[in-house]
Amino acid sequence: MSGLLCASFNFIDKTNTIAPAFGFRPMGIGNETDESYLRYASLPREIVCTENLTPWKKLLPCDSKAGLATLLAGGKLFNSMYYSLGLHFRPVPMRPDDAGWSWQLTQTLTVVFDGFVRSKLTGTNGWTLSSLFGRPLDGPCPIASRSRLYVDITDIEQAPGFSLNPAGTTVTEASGMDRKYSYVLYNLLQPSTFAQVKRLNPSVNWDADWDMQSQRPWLHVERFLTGVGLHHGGISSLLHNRHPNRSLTVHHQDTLPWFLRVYSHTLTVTTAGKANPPSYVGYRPARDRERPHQLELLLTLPPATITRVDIQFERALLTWTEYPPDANHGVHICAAVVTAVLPDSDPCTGLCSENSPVSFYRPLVRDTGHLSRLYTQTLLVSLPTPDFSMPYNVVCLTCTVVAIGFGSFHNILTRSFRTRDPAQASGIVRHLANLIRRWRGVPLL
Amino acid sequence: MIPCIVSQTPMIIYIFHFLIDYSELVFTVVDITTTVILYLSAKKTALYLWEKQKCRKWSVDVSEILLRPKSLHWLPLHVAAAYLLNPLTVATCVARSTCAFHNLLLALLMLATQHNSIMLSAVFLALASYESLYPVVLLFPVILQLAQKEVKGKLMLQNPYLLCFILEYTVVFLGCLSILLMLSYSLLYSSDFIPAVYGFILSVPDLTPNVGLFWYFFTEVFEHFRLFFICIFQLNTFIYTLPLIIVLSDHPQFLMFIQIALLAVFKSYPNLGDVAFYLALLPIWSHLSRYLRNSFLVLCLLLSCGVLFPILWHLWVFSGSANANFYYAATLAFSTAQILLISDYLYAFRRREFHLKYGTDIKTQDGRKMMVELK
Amino acid sequence: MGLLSDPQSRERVLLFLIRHNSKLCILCYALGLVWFLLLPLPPLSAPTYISENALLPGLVKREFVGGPQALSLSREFAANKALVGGLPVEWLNKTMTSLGLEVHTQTFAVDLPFPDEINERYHVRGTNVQGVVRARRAASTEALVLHVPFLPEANDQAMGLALSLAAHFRKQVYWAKDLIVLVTEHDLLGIQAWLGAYHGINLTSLGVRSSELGGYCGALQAAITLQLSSDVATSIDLQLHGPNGLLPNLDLPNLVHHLCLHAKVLCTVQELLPPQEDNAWWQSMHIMLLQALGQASTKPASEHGLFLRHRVEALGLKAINSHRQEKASLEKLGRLLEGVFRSLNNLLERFHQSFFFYLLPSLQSYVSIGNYAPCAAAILVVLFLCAVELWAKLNPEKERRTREAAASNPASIPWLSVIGSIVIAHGLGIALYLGPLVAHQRAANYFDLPEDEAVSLTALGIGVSSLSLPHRGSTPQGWIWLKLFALLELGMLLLALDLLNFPLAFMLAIPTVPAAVVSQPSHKTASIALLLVASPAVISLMGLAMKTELNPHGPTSGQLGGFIGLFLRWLQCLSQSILEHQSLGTNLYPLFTLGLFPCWLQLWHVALWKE
Amino acid sequence: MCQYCLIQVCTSRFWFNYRHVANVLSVYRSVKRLGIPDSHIIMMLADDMACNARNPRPATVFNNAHEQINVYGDDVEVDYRGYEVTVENFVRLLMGRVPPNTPRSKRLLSDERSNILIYMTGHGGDGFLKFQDSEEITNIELADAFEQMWQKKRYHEIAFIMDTCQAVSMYQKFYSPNIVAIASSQVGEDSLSHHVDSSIGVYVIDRFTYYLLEFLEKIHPASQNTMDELFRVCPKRDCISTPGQRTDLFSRDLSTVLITEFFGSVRKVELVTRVVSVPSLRDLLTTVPGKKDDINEGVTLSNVFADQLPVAQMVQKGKQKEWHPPDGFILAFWALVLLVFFKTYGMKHLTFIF
Repeated sequence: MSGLLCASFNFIDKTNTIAPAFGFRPMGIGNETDESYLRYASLPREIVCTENLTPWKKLLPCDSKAGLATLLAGGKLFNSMYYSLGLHFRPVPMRPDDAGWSWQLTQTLTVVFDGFVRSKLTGTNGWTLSSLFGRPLDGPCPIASRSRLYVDITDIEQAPGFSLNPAGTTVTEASGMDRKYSYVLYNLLQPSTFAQVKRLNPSVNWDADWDMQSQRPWLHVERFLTGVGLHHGGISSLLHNRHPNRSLTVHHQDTLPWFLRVYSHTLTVTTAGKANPPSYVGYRPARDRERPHQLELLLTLPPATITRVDIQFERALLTWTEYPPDANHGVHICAAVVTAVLPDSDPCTGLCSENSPVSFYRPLVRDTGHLSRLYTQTLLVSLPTPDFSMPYNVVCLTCTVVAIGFGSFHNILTRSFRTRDPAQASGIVRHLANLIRRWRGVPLL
Repeated sequence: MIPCIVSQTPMIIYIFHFLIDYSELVFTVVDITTTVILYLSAKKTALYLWEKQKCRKWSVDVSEILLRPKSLHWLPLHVAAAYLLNPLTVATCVARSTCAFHNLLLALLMLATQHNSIMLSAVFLALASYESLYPVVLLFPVILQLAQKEVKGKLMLQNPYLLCFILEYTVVFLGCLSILLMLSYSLLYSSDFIPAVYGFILSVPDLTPNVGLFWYFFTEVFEHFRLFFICIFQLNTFIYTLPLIIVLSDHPQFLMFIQIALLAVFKSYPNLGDVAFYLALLPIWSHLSRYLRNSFLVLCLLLSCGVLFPILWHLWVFSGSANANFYYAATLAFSTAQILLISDYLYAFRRREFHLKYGTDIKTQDGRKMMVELK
Repeated sequence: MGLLSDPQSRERVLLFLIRHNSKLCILCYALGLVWFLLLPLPPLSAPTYISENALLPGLVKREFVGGPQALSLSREFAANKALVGGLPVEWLNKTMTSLGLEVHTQTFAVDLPFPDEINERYHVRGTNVQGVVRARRAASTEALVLHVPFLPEANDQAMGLALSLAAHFRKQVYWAKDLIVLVTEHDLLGIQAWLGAYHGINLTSLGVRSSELGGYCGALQAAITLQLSSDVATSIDLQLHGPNGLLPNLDLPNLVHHLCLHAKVLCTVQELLPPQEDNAWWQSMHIMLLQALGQASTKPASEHGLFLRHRVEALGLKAINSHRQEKASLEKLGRLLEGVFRSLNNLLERFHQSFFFYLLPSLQSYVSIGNYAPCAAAILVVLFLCAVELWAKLNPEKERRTREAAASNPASIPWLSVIGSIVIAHGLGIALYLGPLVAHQRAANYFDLPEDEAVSLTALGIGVSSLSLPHRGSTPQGWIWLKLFALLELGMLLLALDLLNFPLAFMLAIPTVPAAVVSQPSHKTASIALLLVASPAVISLMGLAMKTELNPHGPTSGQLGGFIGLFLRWLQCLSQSILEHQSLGTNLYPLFTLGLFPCWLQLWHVALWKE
Repeated sequence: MCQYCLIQVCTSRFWFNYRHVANVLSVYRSVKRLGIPDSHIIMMLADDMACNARNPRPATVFNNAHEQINVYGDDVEVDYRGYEVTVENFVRLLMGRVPPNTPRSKRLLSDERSNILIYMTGHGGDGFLKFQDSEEITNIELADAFEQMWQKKRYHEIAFIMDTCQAVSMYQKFYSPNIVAIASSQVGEDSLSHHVDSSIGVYVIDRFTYYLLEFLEKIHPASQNTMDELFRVCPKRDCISTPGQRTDLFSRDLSTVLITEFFGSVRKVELVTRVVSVPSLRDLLTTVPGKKDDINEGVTLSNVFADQLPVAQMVQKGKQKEWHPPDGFILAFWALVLLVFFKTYGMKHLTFIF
């Protein structure tokens, strides 16, 4: 993998890997997969860049020569607010109602563009494919079996002066009781799509006075450090449940490196000032230089509240070879993962709900609602650092002190007391005196 | 070697399992008990010293350096006060360090030894060394102390009684120890705790700053020398035992004191509680003060270290304006001061012994005052 | 070890010390003073340089063009301020949102222990507004703060400039750290509340009730506090020290100074022009003394100070508009700030390369801790020498005494006799520390005074009354023990202070050390005189006087000149320092009452020792 | 086995060392232009400049202020990056003593027929080169590494190019045959950066590399320029430092050695007469279902998806009792305490203790 994707996966080792008991259940079919083989690790420092995108694209049917993949040029993608590459590998049924199964490789790429700045810079409200990706679409990937472009117009439809051209076939899909997604679909494989236009470049526009305040998703998570100084500290997570009248059950999974000495008795979960004990606490303490702390909580978030999860830690001092090259920058703590089954009425874009046509995850959750997995911010913890230029001095000084101890005890224990006439000066003085006396011919001392 | 967050022995953890809810109370009680026990044992020690002084034959004109009943009478009180009112003790109690228990065990050990009860002393010694390994070296002073009462005949290695007594005592001690270990095994049904506790003490994996010499040294030392230096340092902790036994064989009390003090300096995770403990024992030997050489220097050093520790720690960790070296320097000074103190007491003790034998002012033939020096 | 083990040489050294003790003391003391006076001169003060490579100051093209926008925004802000008659929160919310910032507000409430007459406040209610520019491609693990304190009658332009800068920064893609534009009310209290909420801790003894904060941006790396009340500025004054003499890392002021040179904006410190060739010594000394006094007062120089206490490197920029010719427009200042923030953005590790302890004779040169430590050391040595002498004087005593002690009752074990007075001294210290807070209420009602005066008068009362205690020692030599103890305590105190806040330590040491050394029952008058000079009250009074003398603007209007005015201001400062200790955690008052006062009282006892 | 290998190392992290990455990438680009495939290039970048958040032009790295060519390109492959760039990894790479699970792209697959070009840049000193600002490789270590390579027949000829301060000191200790070394600056000299790009706000390239590239731009796979021209690319007036070269270890006469022997690869095409039968894709596919079927016989997977949030289980698991010590222990414990007590003093002596 690390060779394939130019990523430093070889940094994943037992010091940052945990075995979640309930998080990250297998997405594929088959309940019986053994959890004891389940491992989870993440590299918070790793940057995703062109050298990762390139091999990712090479996995596509026709890598970046034709089809949707032609849109994915590094320059534009990495200039966005958020981007994530994904490779998911799982067993799925061959055909529905069929015992046969096969492996499915899903490649996902999520990009969030900054609409605000664009509209500020280009004074217009709206976007075109080329304004986002730098180029329009010309033709599908010939060997693709399904190549479609959806435009989610759920919220924006109501915008005054909303226009989308060229018009595509509109798909509306009711998922859940009160929420209705509507998309505009461009099927690239249909020749009709490219019949009138040479190159497909959908553009969305609306009037300036409409502000893009769409409803915010029900579940929102924030994570931050507390405390000042390099010894004590705390990690707090704020879990907002914005649903007006339905309480959510979420699974909060946290991985903390061993050099943060987390004290599990300091774990507190409070909702609006009142304690809200988690119904399940799975805590596996770390072992120095062997495995990280692992913390799993099952929380119930009352409707329209903010729940706060606090845990305190102390920082340990590492040996000077264990620090990263930029020790004074601090170490990154990987994100906590919050898993929840959200009601379908969750007003997030279709992408994150399994029921949306773009999703390849066929219903994974039996009851109504869809699974959503939130990753919090990574944290930057600054550690107490020794002086890296000191090893020799420290070794010398400490050994000196030990030597002083040893020497003085050696003196006292091995020698014994004698009396001496103070008149006769000691050692070297006497010798000098004798020399002079000999020279003067006076009797020696 | 599996150091975790807690590296206490299963027993103490199990006991805390009950006490954790009212720990403030527990720690205060423990400290007070320790004080009481120290008081009792100091009383006993005073008697012991007094009798010893009576039953020995002194040289002439040593009257001024002899012990006096009055001072001996007030001695236990001083000891108790020195322990209870010592800011270090208070700090330890506030910090709720398990070191308080450790001190309690040591005090009990001393008391038991004073009372010449083999069983109890063995039990407490076992408990102490079960808690933190190092007190094992106290085995010898305890044996010597007990032997003086138990064994008839001179305390020579040729003396068969002595030998078999040593054997007997060691067996009892090891028995207690093994029972303790087995208990903790039956507690967990696993022997993980042995590497977790004693491995943790011996091969210093946790480098969290303390007042000792180990932490910064093993933070900075080069990887390939680590093992070597760990061996050296641990050896250095135990190495003084033999010569001390040889020199102080007929003063087991003092031997024990010196041993405890040395452990407090050279153990791998020292803390202020240990220091407080042996500082509390100093008044017993206040009659040595006459021969202390640089007590004032040591006093100043200890005081300034006491001030510097919190400040440099604050500067390094909280305001971030000083780095680790400052605090490290303070720990160095602190260790040096302690070493000076202990070696001074040892020196003073031997000097006094010498004078007790040969008198205080030794004259030459022509009546000039001879001066005494180590040769 | 040779020295320590060989009895003869030790004797010799000791004898030498005792014989020449007085000379040595004077020598060291003089050495310390002279050294301090020499500090501004070249060999001791090195030219400043930027030691953090990552800052890369002045390489970037400055693109800020929002001058007019800044002006209009500040006008608008002023208008709304007048409209609301306070911090226009809604307006700020609206504007920031329209500029594309992520806005969060925090309401807080503080109750002061007693009404603060100077800023007329008692139960403080306020709101902080915080606008976040999220770094596009960073995971918001670090953040920079641009802090604009809200002042009822000033600082509008700063607000405008900050907002337009934020608008500009919002469009840029090169941010690696989030940028927080922070507007706080009630100067230090507001920022205290915000920082406390952000870090989830409270460093003061006062309970601050504040609402849940949103929009966390990870570790704060640096903060700039902006004060600007005019459309143009002639110079920028750097305000360095925070509470308790904390200083930002030297790289930060250097950076700003460097960029000012780059942008041809005059940059000053302590509001004094950089020293010219002629009598450079006095001018740099002047600057240095002002800084020292500022640090010694343990009062933060501006609102940025509290960041420093939360381990965030911070600097206060105060734009000054005087009668000089070359003026800098808002746009120019904006570009300057843009440069500063881009440099801070380049920073990868936290500030750790350069010095945290230093004195600035001017912005071009600095005195590092290594160079000023000797004065502190020299003066501490005086105390040590004196103590050694006493010890030596005591030693022959001690043996005789132990013999007696054995004979007579234990109470006359020498050092037991003085414990009484030691305990009394410290007890009085504590009383002086707690008294004003406990008793001011009653005193105010009884004498019907304004409460803060009541506070300071109570303190004064307790202090003075404590002088009239019985100074009766049972033993003739007791005073030596007492003095020894006092000397050691004073030494430890000064040692500690030297590390925490050198200027304060030095200013305390200069008067107290000679007093401490001299004070003896044998020559009473001299010691009493010196002790009076060295009494905490007089020291602080002198400090205040010095400050007003050196103040570049001269005594500000509305203050009475002369001694009466000074005294009244001193009373004010007394109550202020108690208040600040309570609300901001500055430690001048506890230091004086719990540390210095007991020492001084013991010395006082020594001086008036009677058989 | 590659005939032409290329190792490029940039050893300095932090944003303000942008220029070092630019150096490496521009050399990388020009040699790729001369036909060395990515699989033969091993690139070590100590820090990510292109996607560094401080970079105003994301996913691009430019080597001059006019920003014509993005040397980062769209298909760059970085083999060692970030914290992976350590002295140990570098030396292991040279000697081929990599851990067995190392992917091919991170190995130096060379033999005694391959010419290796090594280009290093970073912050150097007299006799060492800093890696990551935290550790150094000394010239002696480097020389020994080359010697081992020679002994293990891992190269035919090496061209070693170094652009650091005091770079000459790095090759002075070499003693293995067939090495030609070029360095940007003499001992005691700094090798300076060329110019600033004020819109990015950093120095974008070092002088020596800048002129080296100017020279390489003129080269094309068939051009006949020889190595000795390489020594003249950067006279003292251009790069303020004086470049040094070392040829005594090199057996051939440099004026006869083509640049392209190191900087390019001319592939020799070999014609075969016999017909090679490649199994068609369809055959491969048809084999798959068979395999799939016996999988199905082997494991029978219930055709349902796992419950993603097994709340019930978790709650039930959360309810389990807390740990309790075995009763045997408690009994033994108290029994022992009592025993010890009565063994030493029976009831009658209770007073004796106090």
